[in-house]
Amino acid sequence: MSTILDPAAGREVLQHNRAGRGERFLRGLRTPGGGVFILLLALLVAIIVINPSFGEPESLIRFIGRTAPIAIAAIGQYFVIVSGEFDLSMGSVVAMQVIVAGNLIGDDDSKVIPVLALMFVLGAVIGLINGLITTLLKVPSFIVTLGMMLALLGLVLFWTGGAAQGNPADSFRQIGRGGIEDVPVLGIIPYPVIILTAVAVLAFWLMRRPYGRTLMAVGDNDVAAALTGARVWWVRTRAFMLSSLAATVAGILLVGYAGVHPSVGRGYEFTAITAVVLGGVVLGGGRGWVLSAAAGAFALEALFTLLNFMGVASTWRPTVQGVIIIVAVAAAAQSWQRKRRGGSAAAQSEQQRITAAPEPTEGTDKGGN
Amino acid sequence: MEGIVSSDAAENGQKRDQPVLEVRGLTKSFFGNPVLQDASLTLHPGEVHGVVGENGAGKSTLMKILAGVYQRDSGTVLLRGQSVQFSHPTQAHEAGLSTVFQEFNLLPDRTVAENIYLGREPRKGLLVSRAKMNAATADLLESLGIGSIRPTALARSLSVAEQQIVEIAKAVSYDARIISMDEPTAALSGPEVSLLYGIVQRLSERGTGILYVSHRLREIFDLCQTITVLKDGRIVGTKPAAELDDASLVRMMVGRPISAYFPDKLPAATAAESPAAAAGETAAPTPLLELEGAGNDQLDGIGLRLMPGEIVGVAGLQGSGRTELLHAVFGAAPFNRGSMQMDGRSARPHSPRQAVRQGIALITEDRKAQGLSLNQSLLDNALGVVRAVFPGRTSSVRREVAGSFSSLEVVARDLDQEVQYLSGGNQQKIVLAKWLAVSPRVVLLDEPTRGIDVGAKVAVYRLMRQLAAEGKGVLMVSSELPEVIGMSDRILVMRDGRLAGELPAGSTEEEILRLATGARVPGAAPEDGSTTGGTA
Amino acid sequence: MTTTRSAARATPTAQAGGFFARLSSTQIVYLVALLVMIAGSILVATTGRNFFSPGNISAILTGTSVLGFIAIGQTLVILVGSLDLSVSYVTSLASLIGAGVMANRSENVLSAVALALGISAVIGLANGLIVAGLKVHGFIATLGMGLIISGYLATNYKGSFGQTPFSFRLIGATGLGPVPISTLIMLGCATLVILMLHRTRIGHHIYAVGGDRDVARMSGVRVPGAVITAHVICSVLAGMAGLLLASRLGVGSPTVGSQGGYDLLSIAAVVLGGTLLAGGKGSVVGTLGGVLIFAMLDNIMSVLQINPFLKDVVRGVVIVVAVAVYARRTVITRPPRFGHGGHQQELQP
Amino acid sequence: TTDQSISEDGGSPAASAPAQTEEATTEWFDQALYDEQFEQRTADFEGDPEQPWLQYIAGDMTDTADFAAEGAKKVCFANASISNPWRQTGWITMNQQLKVLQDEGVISEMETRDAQDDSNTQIADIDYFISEGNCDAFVISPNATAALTPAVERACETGKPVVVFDRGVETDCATTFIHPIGGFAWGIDTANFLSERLQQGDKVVALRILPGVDVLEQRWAAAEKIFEEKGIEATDYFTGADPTEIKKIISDELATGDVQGVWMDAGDGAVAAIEAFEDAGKDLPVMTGEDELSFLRKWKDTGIDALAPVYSNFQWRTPLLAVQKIFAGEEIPAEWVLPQTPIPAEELDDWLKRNEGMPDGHYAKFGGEDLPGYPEVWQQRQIP
Ligand SMILES: Nc1ncnc2c1ncn2[C@@H]1O[C@H](COP(=O)(O)OP(=O)(O)OP(=O)(O)O)[C@@H](O)[C@H]1O
Ligand SMILES: Nc1ncnc2c1ncn2[C@@H]1O[C@H](COP(=O)(O)OP(=O)(O)OP(=O)(O)O)[C@@H](O)[C@H]1O
Ligand SMILES: [Mg+2]
Ligand SMILES: [Mg+2]
Repeated sequence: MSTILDPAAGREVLQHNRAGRGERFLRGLRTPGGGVFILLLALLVAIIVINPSFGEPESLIRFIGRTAPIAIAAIGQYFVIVSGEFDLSMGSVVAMQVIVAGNLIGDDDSKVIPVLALMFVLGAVIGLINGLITTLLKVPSFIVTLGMMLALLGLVLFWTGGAAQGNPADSFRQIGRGGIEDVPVLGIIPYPVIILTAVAVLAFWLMRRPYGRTLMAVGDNDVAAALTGARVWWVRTRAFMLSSLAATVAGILLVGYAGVHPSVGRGYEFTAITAVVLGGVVLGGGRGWVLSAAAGAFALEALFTLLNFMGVASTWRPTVQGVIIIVAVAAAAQSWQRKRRGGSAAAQSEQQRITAAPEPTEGTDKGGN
Repeated sequence: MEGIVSSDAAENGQKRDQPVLEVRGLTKSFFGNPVLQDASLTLHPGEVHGVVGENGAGKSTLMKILAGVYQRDSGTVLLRGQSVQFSHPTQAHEAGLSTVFQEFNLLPDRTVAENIYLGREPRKGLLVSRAKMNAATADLLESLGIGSIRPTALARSLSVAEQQIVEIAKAVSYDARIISMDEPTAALSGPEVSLLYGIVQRLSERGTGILYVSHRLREIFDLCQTITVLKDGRIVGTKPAAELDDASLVRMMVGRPISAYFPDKLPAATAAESPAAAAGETAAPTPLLELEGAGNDQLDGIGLRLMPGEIVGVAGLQGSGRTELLHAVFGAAPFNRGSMQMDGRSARPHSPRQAVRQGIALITEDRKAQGLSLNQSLLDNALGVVRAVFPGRTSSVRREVAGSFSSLEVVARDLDQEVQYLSGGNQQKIVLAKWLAVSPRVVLLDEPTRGIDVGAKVAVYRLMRQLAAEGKGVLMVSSELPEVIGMSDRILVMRDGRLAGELPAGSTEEEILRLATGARVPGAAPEDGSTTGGTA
Repeated sequence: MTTTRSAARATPTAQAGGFFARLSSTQIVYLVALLVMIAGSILVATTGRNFFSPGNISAILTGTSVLGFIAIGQTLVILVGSLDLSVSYVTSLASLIGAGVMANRSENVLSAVALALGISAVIGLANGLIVAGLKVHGFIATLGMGLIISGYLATNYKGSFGQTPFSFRLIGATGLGPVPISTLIMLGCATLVILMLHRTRIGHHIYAVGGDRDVARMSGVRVPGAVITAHVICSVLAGMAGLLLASRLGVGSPTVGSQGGYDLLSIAAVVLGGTLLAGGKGSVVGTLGGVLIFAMLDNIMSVLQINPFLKDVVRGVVIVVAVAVYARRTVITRPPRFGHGGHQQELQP
Repeated sequence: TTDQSISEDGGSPAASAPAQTEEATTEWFDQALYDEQFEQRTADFEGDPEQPWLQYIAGDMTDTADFAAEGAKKVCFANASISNPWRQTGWITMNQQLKVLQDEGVISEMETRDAQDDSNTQIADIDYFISEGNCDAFVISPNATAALTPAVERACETGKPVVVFDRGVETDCATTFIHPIGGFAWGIDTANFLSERLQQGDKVVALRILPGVDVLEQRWAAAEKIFEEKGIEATDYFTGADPTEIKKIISDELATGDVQGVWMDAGDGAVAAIEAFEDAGKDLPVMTGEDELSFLRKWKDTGIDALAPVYSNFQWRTPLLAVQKIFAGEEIPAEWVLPQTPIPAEELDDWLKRNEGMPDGHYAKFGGEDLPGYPEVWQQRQIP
């Protein structure tokens, strides 16, 4: 049904029927996806209290830089989880890319670009395979990506005899290791920070695009999405590709950060899933914000740093991590549930008729994402 | 076994005048939002007590509180004079109250017997006795007149109607003194409904008190002795059925008179826009949609024509293939033989996406499972189709969403509310809005008013008329015969995967049923759908 | 979330042709196992060995027992709609407690077994309470629990610990002919679990809760009870696996569970055995088939001296391919009315 | 599985594991063993220094006359795993050694089972060899000390020669047990090196791999004791050999204060550790790594003050050579202690030159220069 409104008026009507920006922001903060930002803030404050030098801009920016790979991986994993699936092959993809870089680039600067291109192609292809087997052959993604995780790592180790040839050219490693130097205040802006920012902006943008919203709808109810004409198989497959590509970017940064070693990336899938879930994203799909997933990764890293500074024996680290994720997810589950039951006042407050009367309102529209 | 026979009919007989259930001042809010306020009702043994009201009036909430699914905030519930409060459905069952829930289903991968005895499997010693369970189930089904269902059949192998009947059998099997049924016929048609009538009557004769919730007023009048009307969580009144008629009941429910159930046809003001009309008056208009000899593994020999500006109703029994037909046209379960044309051009969509691109819309029969992303906002749901199929148009459609909601009279907090918090009627409006956003030319409606209240129904009818007036084609499947008769320009009747025949507007329910059940009707077209499906 | 009446009906109808379509998934699992066995006996014969020699059969069956215990428990947890990623740590912990308490004295065996299984049960209880009570997804709850235990293990146990007495070690080292005692115990547990699933109320409830939590709840099933029971039994079986390992190794070890990779492998075996990852449908018998397939595969690859890295590749590929075989052919919901074979209903993407 | 489990190079004399394992073995320090290994570092080794893999410290010898036999024999090798670069390098060397012995007609074939780091699998592997393998000799690289003891005993009971190498077991039934000096020696060499160069109160960060592996624990037990005596402040971390983890740990340490020394369990994460200093703009530390080429190269590039302790990778050749001697009836050491000499700065260039073209994960003292296939097989890391 077409309405008689001109575009400008339509926009205003839309505004009129939505809460103000501030209120929507506050509402967001009350969800688990918002809560993770508060958790992150609290952890950072705790770290700075214990070790004030961490609060210096340079330390902070370096912290962001070194967390970038796992945050990017979490963003990639987010796409898959929000569409209702799992990607367990992420760690193997990281390891594969690290070794590909180590073995193919070598000391030859001229190979950097072609090998980078190859790495992205490889990443995309792995995601494509994961996605197609999941969607077309209807194998649960948990199993598909578990198989991929075993097979990929096995192949890479077989191919390389378990060890990399050597470190790739410095120009390549700079991506993960270097930065823009001599910046006032910060001292340095590591490239990973820039890349993370770009990835985050891209992901944020993508989730507000039709593709992102359709992905969310698919995760929420794939039957309904299929019956609205969405190509569910392709929407999901692209999520797997995004995940593998994110793992590729993480791998590139890690080569720079840490050098080449087959154990780089080990356990990344579980860390990324943990981060995503810590960010309030619901396993099973259809709920959660992409930036919260990244924030979840930061919260996790901050937690580890805090434990290091507190001098907690590193063997206890997994225990603390385990407790934190259970508590965080339990809290999130209670919160979603309270809302489902009509809990938070916001969910049920005054119902009204959606009106078409344009009324001047301030602010521009802002998506939930 | 625990059959349906109440152990002590005599005792019940004596106490017929004493209420089995008394609800006093029941109040329930969902975190500050009152859903039931001071609701009271009384149920006597053997009484069939109708509970009616608009969507969201609180009927299901009432049933769920009685069943122990929700906890009340205040008020008392007296069961045979004793105050009770159930915290779990089991306690209600033990106290002799069982419920057929509105949103309730069987476990598809378990057998009929396992489903019926779930939670109280008969045991021999410590172990569950399948033999006992199956025998008891067979007896139960037999006594309800549905002995054709095997106790060991998997639930998923049953027809829709059979599944529904099994659910009712399950409620009956608790040997309850009170059974509440929340829209038990929503998925039933003709013969199954009469089967249910039989069951209800038998239970009532045995002294079981029955709370009966339905949006189908005819059933209410057929079955109930007393009717309680709920509106916005409050009891509007309780009256003997004899003192009420359709009009007065609707007035009580809605609080305002509904002038006409089925709005009149609108003048085809915009019909000139249809391609056929534009081509000139001389040529016969091209059908929007035309099928010939189309079929797949559920359908055969389907031939039909849908002209611009036409509303065609599709009637048939449960499982006759009406939904399959719409899904086939929509490419969700595509035809694999025969021809399908749109605007005279061959077009057989192989996926919903292709269908949407060709201008077809499908409003599915099951909103929650197939129509909505419940965790997403109104806005996101309304933009679902555009985003998935025509992403380029998103921003312009986005500006029109509010207007579209407003003309559909959607009620919600705001556009960012998640649709799971809306009542059924409003949810259906969201589904309609998301399809209207892409201006389809052929609109397939599957049970468009299932489970929604009178007010929302009228809105849907008006919308159908408006679509027709705009020159669109509407194909509507419905199990509510008055609706089919009241809205359709022509009526197609399906039976067993084929078109059984076609009837003109104004045909009677008897004529439709005769075609649907296979009894020969003089003058009706022969059974082979391919020769009869076309327009008159 | 509530299911509406027709939701369950919207499942797709997929049909593979004739014979294959009529097999239950358990039958397919064993068909696959048979194929692996035939392929295996041929391949093994090419190296001049006999696949069916007592030593080899004993090797294969030994390979089934530890994973078998864990996979049986995992089946229950998956059937009820959850997951257990903590099993490998429970296994390690039980081996340490068992061997530690036994301390090489046969008179301690009973108390050691009781304590190890008791603590495993408590962990399962905690898992169950977190999943059912706090509504935390089983994946996260048990991942977290696994991390918690692993931290405890790493902090408190440096290397192997304790010692099992000779009498207890016999369990892991002897057999009836080519059939190891441990396999018999595992099969005994499997029988008990099968009996529980099919002949007790709680078993029926486990299926019901996995099939549809709300339906089960509304029918009067105590959902938390079923979830907790499944988790407790799963952990206890993981504890049994730990004790078996303590018996075979003679000591307890903080890494023996994670070395085996039993968490993911057991899930793979369950799914390979035809159980739906989403729960509600599947069988222990199928799982045993899945475990057997893995064990035969490992055996064949070892006999052929396949490069260990390639072994993982083969495992990965087999998991996916085998599951694809029957994932594609979902249960037929409705027989076709017209024609044969027919099309695929693409309702569910 | 992708889990790295107990792995890394390891080996401990049978005697090292406390005989009674009823107590939690939280204390790894063993004065007697420490003293013994302290001595062995400077002991005289029998045999040709050009062939360190055949050298040994004089001691009890096993008479193998009973095993003397003609013709090519079948060897069955139960390997713990090849899940880290050290084991991979050794495995390649072992296979090239096998080729030589096959050509010489000493060994007909070697059947290998790889337990992929799982003790239970390795027990089953050994049992399989016993019942199905038709083995003339067993070579076993145990995955764990105590856990593999019963299985090794069963192998001994067959009456065939049994050669155990790398990690030990708690029985001396084996014909010989081959290993480099051991973890305490490593700890002594490295900690002494660092203490000599650092001052009291200086800080050393110890980057360890995993808890609970005896040889690794002994390295640290010795080092920790020495640091304590010398008043050097040492903090240890478990890193799982993940360079990312290593870099983070060092970065955090540098954020809290200066670090003067780095002590490592193994060399393959050393590069990340050095780079953390570079990135933070701090003075490079005094450091000990391992003879893995990635570390040697980084050492060379940065010119730091470092030492590369060695856990002699050439020990992978010795078991097959021992089998050769056994079937020849020659007596061999009951406990075959191989030399374990760290690479000091003076020798760095020499070792780098000898290993030119080898991948980063290669070990300088792999000892296979005289074997067929050198250098391609190691350069391309052809793993059978
Ligand atoms: N679990 C819940 N949490 C929050 N609100 C709820 C919940 N269940 C119902 N409601 C709200 O309570 C009101 C009454 O709902 P109820 O389901 O009882 O209506 P009904 O009369 O059965 O309607 P229908 O005819 O559509 O079935 C509605 O506004 C609904 O949105
Ligand atoms: N026995 C069954 N098992 C599973 N699904 C079924 C069964 N019967 C019908 N369905 C599904 O339910 C929907 C309705 O089926 P069908 O076309 O047979 O009935 P209909 O005449 O449209 O009746 P309804 O009034 O329920 O829409 C379709 O999606 C169909 O696939
Ligand atoms: Mg209702
Ligand atoms: Mg239908």
